[in-house]
Amino acid sequence: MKKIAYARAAAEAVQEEFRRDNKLVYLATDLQPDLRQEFGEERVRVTPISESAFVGTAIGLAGSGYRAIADLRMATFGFVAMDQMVNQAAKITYMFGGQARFPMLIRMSFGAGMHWAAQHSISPYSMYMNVPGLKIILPTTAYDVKGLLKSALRDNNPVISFENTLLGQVAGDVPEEDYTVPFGRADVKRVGTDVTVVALSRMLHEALAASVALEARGISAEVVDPRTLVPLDRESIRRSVKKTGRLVVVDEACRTCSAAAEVISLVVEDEETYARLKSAPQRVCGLDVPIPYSPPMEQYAIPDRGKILEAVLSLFPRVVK
Amino acid sequence: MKKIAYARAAAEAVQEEFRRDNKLVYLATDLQPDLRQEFGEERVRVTPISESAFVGTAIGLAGSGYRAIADLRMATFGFVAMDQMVNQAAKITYMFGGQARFPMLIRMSFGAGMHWAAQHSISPYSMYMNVPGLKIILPTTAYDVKGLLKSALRDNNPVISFENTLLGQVAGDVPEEDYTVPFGRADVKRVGTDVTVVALSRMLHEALAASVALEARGISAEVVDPRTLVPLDRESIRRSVKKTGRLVVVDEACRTCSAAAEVISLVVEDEETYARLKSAPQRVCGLDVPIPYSPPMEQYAIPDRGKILEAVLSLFPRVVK
Amino acid sequence: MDKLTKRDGKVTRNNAGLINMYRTMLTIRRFDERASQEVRNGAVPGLVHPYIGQEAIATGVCSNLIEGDRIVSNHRGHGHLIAKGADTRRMMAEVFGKKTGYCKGKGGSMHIADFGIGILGANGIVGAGLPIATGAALAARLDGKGKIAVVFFGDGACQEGEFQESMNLASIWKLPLLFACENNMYGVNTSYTYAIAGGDLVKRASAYDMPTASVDGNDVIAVREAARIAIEHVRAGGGPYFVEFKTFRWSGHFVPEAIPDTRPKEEIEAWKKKCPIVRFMRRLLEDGIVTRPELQKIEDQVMGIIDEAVVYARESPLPAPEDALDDVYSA
Amino acid sequence: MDKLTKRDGKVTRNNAGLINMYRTMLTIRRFDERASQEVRNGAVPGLVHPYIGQEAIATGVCSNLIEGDRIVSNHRGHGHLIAKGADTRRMMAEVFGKKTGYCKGKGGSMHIADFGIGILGANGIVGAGLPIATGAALAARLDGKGKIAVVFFGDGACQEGEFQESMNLASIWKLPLLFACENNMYGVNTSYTYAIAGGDLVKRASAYDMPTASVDGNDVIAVREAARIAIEHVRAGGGPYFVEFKTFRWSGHFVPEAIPDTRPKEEIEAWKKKCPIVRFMRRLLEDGIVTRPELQKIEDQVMGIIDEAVVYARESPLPAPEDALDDVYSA
Ligand SMILES: Cc1ncc(C[n+]2csc(CCOP(=O)(O)OP(=O)(O)O)c2C)c(N)n1
Ligand SMILES: Cc1ncc(C[n+]2csc(CCOP(=O)(O)OP(=O)(O)O)c2C)c(N)n1
Ligand SMILES: [Mg+2]
Ligand SMILES: [Mg+2]
Repeated sequence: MKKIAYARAAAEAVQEEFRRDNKLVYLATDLQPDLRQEFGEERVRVTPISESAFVGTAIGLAGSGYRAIADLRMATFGFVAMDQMVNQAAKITYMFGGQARFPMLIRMSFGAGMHWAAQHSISPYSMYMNVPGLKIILPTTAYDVKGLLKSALRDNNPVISFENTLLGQVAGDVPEEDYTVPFGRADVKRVGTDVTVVALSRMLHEALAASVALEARGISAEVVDPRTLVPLDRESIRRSVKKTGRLVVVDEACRTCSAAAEVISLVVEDEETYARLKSAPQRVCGLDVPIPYSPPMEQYAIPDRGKILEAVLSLFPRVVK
Repeated sequence: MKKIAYARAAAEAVQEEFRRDNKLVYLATDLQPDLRQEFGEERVRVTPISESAFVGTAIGLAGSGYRAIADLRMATFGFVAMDQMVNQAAKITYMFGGQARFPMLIRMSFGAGMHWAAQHSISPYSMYMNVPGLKIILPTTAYDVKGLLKSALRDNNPVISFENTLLGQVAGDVPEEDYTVPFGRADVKRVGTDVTVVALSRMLHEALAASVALEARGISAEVVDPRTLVPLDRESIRRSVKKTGRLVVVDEACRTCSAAAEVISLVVEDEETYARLKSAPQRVCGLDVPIPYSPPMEQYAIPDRGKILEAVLSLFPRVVK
Repeated sequence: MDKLTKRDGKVTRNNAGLINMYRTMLTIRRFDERASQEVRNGAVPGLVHPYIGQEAIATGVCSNLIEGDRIVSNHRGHGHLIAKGADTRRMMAEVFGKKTGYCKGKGGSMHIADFGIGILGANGIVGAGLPIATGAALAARLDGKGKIAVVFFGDGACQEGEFQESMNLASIWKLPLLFACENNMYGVNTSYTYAIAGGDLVKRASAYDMPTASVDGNDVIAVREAARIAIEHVRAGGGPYFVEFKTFRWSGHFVPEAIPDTRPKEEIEAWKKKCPIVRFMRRLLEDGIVTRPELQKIEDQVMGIIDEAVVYARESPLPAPEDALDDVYSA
Repeated sequence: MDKLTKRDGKVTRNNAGLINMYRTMLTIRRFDERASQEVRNGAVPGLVHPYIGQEAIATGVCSNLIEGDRIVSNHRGHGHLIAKGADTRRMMAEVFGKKTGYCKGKGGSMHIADFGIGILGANGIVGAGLPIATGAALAARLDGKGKIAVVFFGDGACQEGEFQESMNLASIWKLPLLFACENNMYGVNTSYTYAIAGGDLVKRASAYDMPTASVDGNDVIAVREAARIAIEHVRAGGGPYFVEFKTFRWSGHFVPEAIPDTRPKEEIEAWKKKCPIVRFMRRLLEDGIVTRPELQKIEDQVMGIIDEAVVYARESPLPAPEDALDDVYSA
């Protein structure tokens, strides 16, 4: 084990997979100096500011025996390449009757809290979740980001990795040896008995902080990190809710049609889980506003440990707040 | 009253508003012959196949005292203009602190059932619902499409109208005189007592058909048409569910993170409504697959009256199927 | 003009090549005539964008391709696929929405592909194939085996941002990519002279710092020759090349003709007189490369192939409803 | 070169114009120096893309604009805004995230706008302002009052599809739009000679059938003159015009400098020697249009304005958290 930052762990995953797989190509508007030095400019390519072209290039590479990483940097820049992701990458395997594989990875950083205002702070993963054919990972820790990126780089499908900007410098334990984190397996990051808190990306850390405060009030929270949004580990989430009888979903993204809405739905539509619910499930989400620039407003617009605490406490009317 | 087709009612709305408002401009890759003849080629413009450019043009017009209709024809073509919708139109009012208004209408036809395969059959409204700053209408009848488009063309914000292709020829009663349908008011298209069926767009008609079959089995379905997705009439939906105690949401779009997920969530997270629920709410949605071309598969992939019937009956275990 | 080839009474290798081109063009023509007819008959669930009138382009371009080269097609793709060697039976079956089709009935006319022979697929989104072809060209370059990619696209696609981005990217990376622009004068009903500023596609392509050419797309020999020169350049590592092929679509934008065709009747008629197949046939006859009876034999052969394709399509089973669940992801 | 203007001892109208341009350039410089410093001080929550080194462009271009003309800016927008007449106090307050800012603290540096004086806003998405400006130009044309639109964008934006689409659209509709391309040689750290095939932006623009020019963007007189000629053409209904202004950004891509600046040090130094402000100042002195004491007075004035802007920004209240809920929609 070693303790390294999330961003470093991600870089290691890419580097190690580049060593394993000589069909791997990196495409980004930014120079990746370390990678380029080791693997050369044929495989590590600086693109013009033409996201549509280079995401499409990744698709063409994938359909021709290569595997490309299209690094969009920020999720917001993905919108100029949306057709290539939604109409092409997501559908191409299916439309062609499965005759070819499209192994590729699209990386996007995302999230609010950097005071970058509306255009640079969006958390759009639920939009992509509505598009079958894409796999979507949402790594929350150094361990997970390395292991999930490795799985992504060994998967035979288009995968989008949403990496929260504010997690980049968060350090965590990472094994020395090669490992992967499988898709579709939620991770119970904290075991508890009274309430299930499903927390996405950076909100996991906020939820863990809130659970400490909850513990002090005698409430034992189970904190579940889905880790991958597509496939989504429905069973683990339902299992936890069946145990605790209560559900709070925390998602930084805008509330309407969020991944949080999906989690709530998959829980309540399951008769067995529904039957065990003791109270109305709750969402703690970003407000339905574009992210404002100025910190007081920005903070107000996104969830944090305080809001999580409040939402959980609202499920326990007899506990002193 | 007169009986006219949905598409005709939509055309009338545009034509009448063009007469009312000389700041109105139409932009589309297709010629709109009738409109052009009446209003001339300065106001009714054929664009190149450059969706990003002409949606952006609509924004610029809006910010300069005009009101443009950007007719994308099919929702799928919107993905090449996604940045202009998500990063610009949706956020521009907010980012600039509300100092300018952006009245504009984006029209998109959508939906499966025409055997046009994956790229031409998507129903992507939930993706846009996750983006605050856009208003979204989903008209289901000739009456509604005319009235809602008129409201859209008098609203001071970017509005997207999702018009189901298969509804185009469906006729309905439309008043002779000018009228509008307000945003944010769901319409109870059928009053019932045993189950609330919230049905979106074309699925409304399937739900109404299913409700007849349900009636025959002694089940009284209330069929609610939200009509606008943003703003969404939460109160009316909750009111209906509080009355019936049961909820089925029907949405042709892919299930995950769908508008249906939002409807379920807004119902169950409301304590009062939750308390009145008699059974687990259900979604009847498009499968999480790209829409296949061949009719047997296509039909399998999207909801219909039979699937609605089945889902509702599953809530009444004692009723004979 | 020179004779097409020297001959001494029997079919030379070169003659065989010419006759093959003729057969290919005719196959494309008959395929799309028949597919259109089957649409009108109600045997085809969806729609078809016929390639009729443009056959010389796919045929002439693909006659220069070798194994391992890849093509990317667009919504009007049947001609490209046939010219690159796709199986007309599996094509027709796909158009019919059958399980035996290239895409198991999942794609239909607009999404046929055959990765096994380097066909990376038709595409329903105007312009979207261009970036994908750029990727295929990058793959060819990384492979380093002298293979190339060709992308077919229309004048309409030149109006999309993806066209420009791909031209630029292919150019700065000197990718082995032939931009084969089929300028059939219209995107649906919109003339390229209206929609393309300046109306000069070659000039626009030149601005991306690559060699260009513009040829009569209804003359298969001119097409083949222009493509040969371009492909030699591309294959030799000279970077991308843009060729405009001027041509015309005979049918409405798609069949069934739900969109009224507002192009001037006289223009359509004038172009029909420039039929690439009749023209090539006359040439072959004049130069004594084929005889009328030989032509009849080819016609019969082709009709046989198309009939067989239709029978195959018709008799093939439909997919099962639940097949919809497969192929969303690859294993 | 000719003298800038004839003068007879007192400040002529023309002289006043020149001095105003100088004052504008200096205001932009000091504003962005100060804003950068305040970022480093921690007084600014977000980031700032300084316009330092490019002041001559916005200044020279906007000196030709009249009331009712509209501009669209990009992420490096402070210079454009100041040159078009924006209030530096409300700008600085916005950069500080204050309620008194142009956007009530909702936008920050990258999203300042002043619709009241025809500033349709900065924009954080590369290339995205171009279609919006196309709409503003269409509005001007529909208004029929001889007003125009100007869009400022970088060499990087020329790599996006939206650039090409907007050039094409503006050209076929002959819209009154000036494409003001600020070629500062790099998009972040990527040279335009690498990222733009052929490296010739003027050639590319010409392919959209509009007149073009390329001038030294560090010479405010040359900028003003090129823009004057272009704007005359545009205003007269001649359709769009493209002008490339060659220039250089002195700072890193943005402040705080989180992205390492990998541009060659010598290149940066060489361009600093071509400072547009020093150059213009020398010219004004040589031609006897200003004296050193007058220059000092301008410097003092400008510093006063900037100080005032900072004080205003600093002392202004922050928005209330719940203000986040307003302005999502217009009434
Ligand atoms: C992004 C996008 N916009 C619009 C369409 C609708 N559409 C399909 S084909 C077509 C015309 C294309 O013209 P061109 O590229 O010249 O090809 P042609 O049909 O003439 O062969 C249009 C507008 C589409 N498929 N994709
Ligand atoms: C669509 C998009 N892609 C990438 C970025 C990130 N980005 C911001 S500015 C910039 C460079 C732009 O270069 P240029 O247009 O030349 O302007 P300059 O910064 O040189 O003034 C990039 C890549 C973005 N904002 N939007
Ligand atoms: Mg065409
Ligand atoms: Mg630049």
